[in-house]
Amino acid sequence: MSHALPVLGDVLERTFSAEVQAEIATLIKRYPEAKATLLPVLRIAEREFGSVDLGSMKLVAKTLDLSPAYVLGVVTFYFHFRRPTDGTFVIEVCRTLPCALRGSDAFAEGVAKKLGIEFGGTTDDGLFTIKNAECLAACDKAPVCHVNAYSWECLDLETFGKLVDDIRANPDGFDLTTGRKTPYPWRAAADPECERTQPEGELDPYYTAMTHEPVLAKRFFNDEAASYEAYVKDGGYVGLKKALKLKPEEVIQITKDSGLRGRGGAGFPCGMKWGFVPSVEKVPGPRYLLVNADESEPGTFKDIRFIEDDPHQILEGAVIGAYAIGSNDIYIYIRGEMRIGADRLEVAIEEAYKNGIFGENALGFGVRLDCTVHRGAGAYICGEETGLISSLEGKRGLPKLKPPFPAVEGVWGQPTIVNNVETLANLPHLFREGLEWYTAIGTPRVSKEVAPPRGRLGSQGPKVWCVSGHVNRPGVYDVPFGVSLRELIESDKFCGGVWGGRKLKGIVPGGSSMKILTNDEVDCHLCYDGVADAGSSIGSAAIFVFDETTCMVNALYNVLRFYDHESCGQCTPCREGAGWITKLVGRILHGHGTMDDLDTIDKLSDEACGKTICVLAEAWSWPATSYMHKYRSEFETYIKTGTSRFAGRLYEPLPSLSKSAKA
Amino acid sequence: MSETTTERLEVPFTIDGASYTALKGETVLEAALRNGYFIPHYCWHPSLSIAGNCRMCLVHTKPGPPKPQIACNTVVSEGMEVDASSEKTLTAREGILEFLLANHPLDCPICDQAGECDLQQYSFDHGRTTSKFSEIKTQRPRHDLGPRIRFNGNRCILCTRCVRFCDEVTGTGELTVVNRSDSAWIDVFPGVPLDNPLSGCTADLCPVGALLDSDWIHTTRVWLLRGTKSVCSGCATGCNVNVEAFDDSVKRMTPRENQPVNKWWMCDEGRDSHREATTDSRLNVARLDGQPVKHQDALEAALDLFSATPAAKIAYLTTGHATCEELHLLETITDGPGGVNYRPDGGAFETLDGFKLSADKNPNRAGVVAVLGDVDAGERVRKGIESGQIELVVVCDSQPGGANWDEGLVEALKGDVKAIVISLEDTWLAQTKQVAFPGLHAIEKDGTFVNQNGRLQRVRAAVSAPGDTRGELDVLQELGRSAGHFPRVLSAGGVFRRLAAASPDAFGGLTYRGLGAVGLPLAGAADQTPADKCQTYYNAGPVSRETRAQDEQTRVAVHRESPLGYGTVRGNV
Amino acid sequence: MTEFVLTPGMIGFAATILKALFVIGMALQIVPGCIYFERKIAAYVQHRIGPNRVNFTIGTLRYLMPESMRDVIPEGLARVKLIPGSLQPLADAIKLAFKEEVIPEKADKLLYNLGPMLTFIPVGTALCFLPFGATLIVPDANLFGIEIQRTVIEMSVSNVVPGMLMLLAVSSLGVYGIACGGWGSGSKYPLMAAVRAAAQMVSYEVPLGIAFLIALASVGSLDGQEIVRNQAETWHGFGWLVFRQPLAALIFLVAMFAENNRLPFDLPEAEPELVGGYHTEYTGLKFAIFFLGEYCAMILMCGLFTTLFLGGWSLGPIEPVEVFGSTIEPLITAEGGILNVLLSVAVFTVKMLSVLLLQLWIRWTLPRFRYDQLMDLGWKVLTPLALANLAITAILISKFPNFTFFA
Amino acid sequence: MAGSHDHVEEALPPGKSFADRVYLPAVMRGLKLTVQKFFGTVTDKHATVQYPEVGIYDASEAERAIGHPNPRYRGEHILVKDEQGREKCVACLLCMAACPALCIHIEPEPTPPEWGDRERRPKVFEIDMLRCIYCGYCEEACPCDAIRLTPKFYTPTTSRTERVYDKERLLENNPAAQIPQRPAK
Repeated sequence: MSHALPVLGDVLERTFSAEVQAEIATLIKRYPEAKATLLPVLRIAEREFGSVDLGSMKLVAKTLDLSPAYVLGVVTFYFHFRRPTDGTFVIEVCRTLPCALRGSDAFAEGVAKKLGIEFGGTTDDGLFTIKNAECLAACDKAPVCHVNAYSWECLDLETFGKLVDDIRANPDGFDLTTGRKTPYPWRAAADPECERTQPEGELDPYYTAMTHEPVLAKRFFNDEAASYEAYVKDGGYVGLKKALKLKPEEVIQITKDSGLRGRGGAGFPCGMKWGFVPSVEKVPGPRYLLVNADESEPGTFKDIRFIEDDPHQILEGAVIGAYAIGSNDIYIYIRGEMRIGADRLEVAIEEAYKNGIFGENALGFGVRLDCTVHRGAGAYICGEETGLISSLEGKRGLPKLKPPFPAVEGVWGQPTIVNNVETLANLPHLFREGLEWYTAIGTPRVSKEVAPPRGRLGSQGPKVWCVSGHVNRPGVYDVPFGVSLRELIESDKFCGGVWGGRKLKGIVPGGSSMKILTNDEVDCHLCYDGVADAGSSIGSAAIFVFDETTCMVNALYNVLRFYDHESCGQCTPCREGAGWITKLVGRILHGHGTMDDLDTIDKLSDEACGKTICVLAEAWSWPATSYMHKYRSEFETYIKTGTSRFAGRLYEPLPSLSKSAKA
Repeated sequence: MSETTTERLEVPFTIDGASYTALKGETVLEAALRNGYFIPHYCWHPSLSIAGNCRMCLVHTKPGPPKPQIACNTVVSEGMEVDASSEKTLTAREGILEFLLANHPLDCPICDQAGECDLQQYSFDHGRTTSKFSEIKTQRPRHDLGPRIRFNGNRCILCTRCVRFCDEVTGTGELTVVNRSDSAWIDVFPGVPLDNPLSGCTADLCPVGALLDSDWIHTTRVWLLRGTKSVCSGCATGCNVNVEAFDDSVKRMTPRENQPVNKWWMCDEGRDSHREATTDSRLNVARLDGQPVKHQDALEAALDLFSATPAAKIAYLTTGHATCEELHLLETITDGPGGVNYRPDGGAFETLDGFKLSADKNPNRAGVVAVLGDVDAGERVRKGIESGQIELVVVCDSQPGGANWDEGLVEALKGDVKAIVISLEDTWLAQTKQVAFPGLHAIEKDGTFVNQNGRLQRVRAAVSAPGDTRGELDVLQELGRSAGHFPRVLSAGGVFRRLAAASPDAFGGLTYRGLGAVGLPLAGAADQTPADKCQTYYNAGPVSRETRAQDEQTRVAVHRESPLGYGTVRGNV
Repeated sequence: MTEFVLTPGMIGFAATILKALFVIGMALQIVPGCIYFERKIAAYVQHRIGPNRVNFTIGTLRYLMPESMRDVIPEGLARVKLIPGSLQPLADAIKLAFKEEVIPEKADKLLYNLGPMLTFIPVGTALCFLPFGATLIVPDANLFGIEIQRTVIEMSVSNVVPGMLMLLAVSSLGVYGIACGGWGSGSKYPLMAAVRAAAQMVSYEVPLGIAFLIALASVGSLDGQEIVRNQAETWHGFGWLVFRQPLAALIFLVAMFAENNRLPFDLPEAEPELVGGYHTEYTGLKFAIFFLGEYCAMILMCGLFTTLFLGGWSLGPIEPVEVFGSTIEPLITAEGGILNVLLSVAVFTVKMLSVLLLQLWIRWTLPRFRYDQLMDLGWKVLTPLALANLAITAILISKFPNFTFFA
Repeated sequence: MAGSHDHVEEALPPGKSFADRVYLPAVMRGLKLTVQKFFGTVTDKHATVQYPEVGIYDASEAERAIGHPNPRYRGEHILVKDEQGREKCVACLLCMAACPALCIHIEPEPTPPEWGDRERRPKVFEIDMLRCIYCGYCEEACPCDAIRLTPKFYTPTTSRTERVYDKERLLENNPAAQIPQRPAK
């Protein structure tokens, strides 16, 4: 943990060239206020001056008429900007739990050894800098690293060594994009061969409407599918056209009736959220639709597939959403790490502008509709609805107080809807195929009468799952709601079971912030209510699997370290509690734990939960308490003996990964 | 803020079963504080935006979610039941305090905030006796943020009051939070220090000892300070201040709330204004023909001089630093013309919330106009001296640094004309003229000032004057008494009563005692806010500072007055 | 040449002045000694050393010698102290005399100043009625041409016939001084002490007076000399009332302690409760006078006890003549002779000092009573006992007027 | 109430025999005891030490087990030093606040920058030993264990100013440094 200001260089006198100033001026026009362009302008400064140092901050502050201290505060909040000390090639190695489960720790050690530097350091020749990265959204292809934001996946030390050597041999002309691999194309969809028979005599509501046809992920892993033409050919923008024939209220009503729930994590019904936007009479002024493409929950890598492989699907959904809430501006907030994704989105938006979907006379309606991609800069908390809004406004990505809720007073004080990428990707299918088709997929709601929060809203529509960790075939699976979690993991049709024939120890069903399910609990059905009944939550549908050799103390420390690093530092309980609990578990990990510490974990979590602005406190206290309670004996043994069965390692590596993988 | 709500409907609600009323749109915290129910809080301040990050003001509300809500951001609804002291609320509060103290160093002994630290106070009131925290505390930097403010990162609880103050009140934005999670702290951009005219207020706002006024730290402890409610004499704004002294020397000046005058703020210049009273150039002793003499000797000489001269041949000269009472006395005891010298203008500043730091550096310019009416800069006095009509000039110069008289007047005064000088500084007049008495600085005298908006406010003596100084009021009344103007020497209040009777247009209906802590507007003044609207339910400094000030027990304990009235046991403790 | 005649009146007048000086002188001499011994006894009882700093040493004698002879006294010997701490009372007196007089702001000046005087004056007055020696008879003589007429001089400053009654009357005025001082100090502790003292002294005045009465009744005279003679002449010299009326003697002794505010009855000065008692607010000479009055009252009471119950100045069964033998001229040794008188004064002093010693001794032995216990003892024990004793004595006297037990 | 009868009964000596109730035998026993002590002191030895002629740290006195102060005796103060020999005191003024006799006077000042480990120290630290009542509250109030009361008995002085100890003297006020002085033979 660094407790000094990052090295930010000297306050050099800098200026932007005229072209850059013009570029910035165009950029500013895309936002209601200039401050919002802070992150993009910093990106420009990074590009122009090679890094974000104090001099460029001062210049940016002057350009955007902000105080330099403000810019400093924003820059130090985000971790993705290049620092003045960084080398030409910044290698970010993902160390987060799903990657760690597939060997990133050993890989990272090897990287450091290969380059001969510590993490955070730069090689003497100024070529390489290695940094820890938080989840790079390629958990299935772990170990993974980004080289100057270009993703290199399924790495082993050999490949990496070659990469380094290649770069060293040709530092100027090396093509970084070659690292991208798509080794497991079949994982995008459920096996079409798979047949499921309705269990006779049982009225299991979860299985009433199973389908095996991939819907959302149908066009994934196909480089040709991303273009506008390909999308239209595959039936794209038909749903939009159908939706535009309806009134906005009808669009909202259909969405409500569809039972489409937010795919970002909370599972809030999308239509209901839209319905909260007040009428123009009540709150005049623009409305904003924000697309939350800040996929950073460890274990989640579905959104990046939409963004990179099928961006028009998102755009179509976003336009439908914008139409429903009466928005003229769509902002797609994408993670800073997803450089390729952002580029592809830009291309797709460009195509959409050309084809009249966006522009001054969008869709022939005579109204303006603009879409802007806004790159973040490395802060998990910006995936939170209001944190995203803050970040988009050009501030530190601090979640905002609720009330007022964003639907009433969101970005720039105007009604704002923030929708996840996958949520929006559902909309074209909903409006193209119709409500009946849509509601037939997944598990229907049990009763309309029962009110939220336990209101059995049902889990309808297609769904994409991300499975990573100790399974034979990790990847993205388009499987409707209702499949059994155990089946998804163990069936040969899906993930092919725990790797190496080992036993299952536990599954985190919805991203690292969710409670873990033990081997006894994984028979639940994968739908909002089913997982909730099992004692966890679907979250962002990031499922990762622990085999029997996993050390839960290690795993918990990895999770907590992430949340400690990513806490925005705003609310006392989360800021102090995350650090505290991380230090505490770290102490156990180093063999200095006491039995009282386990109670302290409980108390800390209890005291932090429900007392913060956003739910990041829950995000670290849920795993902490669930890991600790469900594997308490393991924690106790660790405290007593000072180490785990595997000498403090996270898990026992397979003798050979390639052998067991059914590639 | 609820102040902007045009509808002032009252909403009934309850806190812990007791019924209160809130104004429409008011938050639970505001309503509770206004009703005198204290809910602990750090980051909320009425003049700043709601940050809601300290989580100290957690309460449970019904209707409301099952988890606790922050009172500072929960608007009171009709019939709302607020639970601010049940077991579960107190447990939540304890938990927050434990988190706050987790990385907070327990260095109260060397922390200058100790004694008026809200974290200390709340820990005492609501905290646990032990902490479960046994890890190594996070270390954060300690450095000067600006010429006046020292930052101690380890003590910071990141309430961001200071950051918001610089953004929302001064609008200068020097401060920011850098980094995130528990390694975040407050900092400035390198090379852009916190140096705005109100930077001292950030130290006042800081509920803990993270931001401290480097001007006075490590000199004494706050519980030894004895505050006097006075008015700053730095400029025509007339900020309400607490002059806090220990061992008969002023250690610091802190703002008091007075909405129409200074809201909760005061400027750095004003904070330093008490140093004018301890300069080496002060006149500490009476002078007779330039030689130091006892006060009584000088007074006898002055009386001889005064009674030997007909009143019509006595002129007076004064400054914009004289109190209304002194001005009135000067006018009463002399029949000749008068002249006033004003300090030149200095820097002005206006905050975004309307606090105006005046360019006019004379605390009582408006008072001069109200008491003396039309008076020039000494032109008539000069003419009188030159024509020989004036034989004696009473010079009452309480301007720090000495009054800067017009050149012509100086030439005239250098002549044979006699003068009785009462001067704060050891000026050439005091050194060369017949009789000179030491004068008082505003922190040493009682009286009234009229600020730029016509608000009459009381100055109170916070420390005793150096040496044998009796002050303007005493000397002028002695002179006046010899001429039969007064039967006896009065206190400042007594003189004010005569002033009010003499100038009913401006001062009619006002009483000295009635001015209270926040003063009253003169007739026809720009600022007509009644006294009860001057103060909100919220004080200027840390909550615990106000608690300390109101704690008579502390006062007695510190000053140890003998119960039989034998006097203070030991003056300097 | 007219012969100068010293009439009995003149001699008596001169003798009275001399006696007064003697009594006061003795009292003032005994007080410092008493203080010294009190401290010394206290120290010794408590295994301490007590005052041992202010004293003469043998080396001091050098200053009386011629310079050449000073070396006679060796250095080691010169350091040897003569009665260690013996000059402490003098040092105390000097200190008290030079101490600043502080009169509290809220004091009643008149009463405050009156207090010490009212304590000392009655005691001084009462001392005048104390018979401290055998009667001196100045025979007719003609010395150096001055004719001396025979004069009988009683060894008490004033020899009024009801002297004992006078003594009793005057000595009880002492409480006024304490009350004045306590009230006049304007402080709560002295006031409480004064109230306590007044109540205590009034209470113990009763058994004291009754015991007194028993003694008087047993002797049948109010004249001090007569009381002493009666004791000396009865039971072959052993007719001291302490033997004849032991209960009355005990009651008197106990009441005496209470009258003098001595331990175990020193409630008016109880330091833990009342700071310093009624003289808390006094300093310097006023305090010294209080102190002096208190000690003089002790001496008075001890003298009174000696007179009433211990046979006064009489030597008991031994006749002074036996002591001196018949070789000495009858003028000197016979009854009324000067040696006889001096011996009797010495005897009286020794007896009185013994009682004084007892007082000091008791002080360092017994703890203080509680106030209710004090009152219980006075009213419920001593007074009834004394009354009973008086009644029995009265009955016996009236039934057997010539019974030798009493006469 | 203290005057209640039961209470009085309870407070009386337990003995109920006539001799007990007359109280005189007990008085006699008491007198006997004091007389014994009196003569015991005259003939044997005193429990006191001829201070300052005889030091209370005198080994021979200690051997005799009398005259040696109890280690819990509250005597003169000492300002404790840290490992580097600097005063531990941080001038928090808490002892000053706790002192019932108002005998402590401290003026804080910032530490030299090279100290690093703390921000303030006392510029002036004075204890007026004549005012001090040796209650030990300062020791209790001190958060840094910087002030302690040693068993050191105070040294007599001939002037009042000598009894006002300044910082240097308090820092060096080591009880072991109180050298015993034997009376000259």
